[in-house]
Amino acid sequence: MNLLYFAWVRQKIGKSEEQLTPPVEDVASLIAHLKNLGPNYADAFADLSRIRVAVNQRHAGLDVKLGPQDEVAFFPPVTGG
Amino acid sequence: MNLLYFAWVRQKIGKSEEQLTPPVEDVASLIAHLKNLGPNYADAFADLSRIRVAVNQRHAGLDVKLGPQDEVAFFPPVTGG
Amino acid sequence: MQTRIRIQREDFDLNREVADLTANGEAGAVSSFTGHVRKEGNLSTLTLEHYPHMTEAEIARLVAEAGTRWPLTGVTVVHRVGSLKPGDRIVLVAVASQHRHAAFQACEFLMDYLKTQAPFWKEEARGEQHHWVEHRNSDDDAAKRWGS
Amino acid sequence: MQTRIRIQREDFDLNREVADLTANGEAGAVSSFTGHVRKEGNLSTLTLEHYPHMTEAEIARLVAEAGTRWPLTGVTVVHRVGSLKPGDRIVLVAVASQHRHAAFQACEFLMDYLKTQAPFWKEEARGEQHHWVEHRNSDDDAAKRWGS
Repeated sequence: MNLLYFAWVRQKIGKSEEQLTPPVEDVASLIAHLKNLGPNYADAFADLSRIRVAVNQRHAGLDVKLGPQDEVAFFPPVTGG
Repeated sequence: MNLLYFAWVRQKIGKSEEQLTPPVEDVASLIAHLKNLGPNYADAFADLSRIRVAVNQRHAGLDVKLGPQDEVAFFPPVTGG
Repeated sequence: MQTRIRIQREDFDLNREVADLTANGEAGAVSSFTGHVRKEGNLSTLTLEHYPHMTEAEIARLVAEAGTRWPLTGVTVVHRVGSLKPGDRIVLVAVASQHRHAAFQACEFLMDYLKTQAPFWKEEARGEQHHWVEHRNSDDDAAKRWGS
Repeated sequence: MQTRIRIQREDFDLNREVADLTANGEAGAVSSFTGHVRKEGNLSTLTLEHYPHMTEAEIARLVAEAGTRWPLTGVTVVHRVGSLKPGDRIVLVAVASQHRHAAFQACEFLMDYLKTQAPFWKEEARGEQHHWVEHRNSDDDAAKRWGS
């Protein structure tokens, strides 16, 4: 699974990208898994109301199912334009 | 009174501007006066639904009073923009 | 509110006009409208005539009215006159505001009223034929949306 | 419908972008929106980050959606990324149509959804302080106006 982090999620976790093959089946369980990887992850995911998710480059909810080939991105609500 | 004509009103009358001191008191009576000045005027003012008026450079109705110093313009509905 | 109104034969520079509107740094949003001569059939020339002085005064009134309806930092209106070719630009209305919705609304308001109030007339040349463009009732309807 | 979407560090040329949109001569109306970095207090730099590929795909979806709602002849979206200064231009959305109302509506629709859907993030530098710009709920409300 290819994980991407943007903006302050990237800064809190301390990296922009990583490859993991966690035993998870959806976005919610991936986040639960990540929060246990260390205090930086726990901090980044402390308030899920401030986190947005994209799976394979489309906006996605917590209930979206995940497979090993998926690209999952975590980021704050967007502020472009 | 300074009279101005624009677009096809100008073309039908055959001039863009003229000075007249007609014995009229409002826009309606000025038009009645002009229609008697010749077939070119009669043609220009044949269909008043296609004529717009400005008095002293502001859009005006047929009932607007006129004085000898006024500038009165006749033209078709506008098509700018 | 900074207001610039120009009636001119020459084309305009969009970059320059928008840069002038935002030079004071107050506006984050600029809504611009440009009208263009379409390429259609045998249309060869579009000639624009106007009523000097009244045009500027009428547009100034419309811009002032927009300024009372929305919080604007600047408005620029440039309208060309004279002989234009298919593909040429006819008009620019650019509105700057801190709020993009205000900028969009005011820009559309100004275009709608420009179409019904500003004393411009267009004559088309198609081959040997010349004819004056007819005013469109749909433009009156568009302007009426904004109330009086 | 002609669609151009570019994410770039460089500034853009408004004259060029509008000329490209109207080159085929179909459109008489172009509604353009430009977003600018405001000059405020001690703001020194605005840095824009984005999610490459998803950004372009997301904007392409929004443009396609606009094309189903309004009769458009072309849409150009240019969004800058990287380090910008007060006064710099951030984004251009330009929409061409035969009908000015369609052009205005589609341009505002695209800006509203760009603000809520396209994966860009802004970080401000003020003096020694850096902070990420917060998403505004008013932008969500603006996008909701258009229905889903």
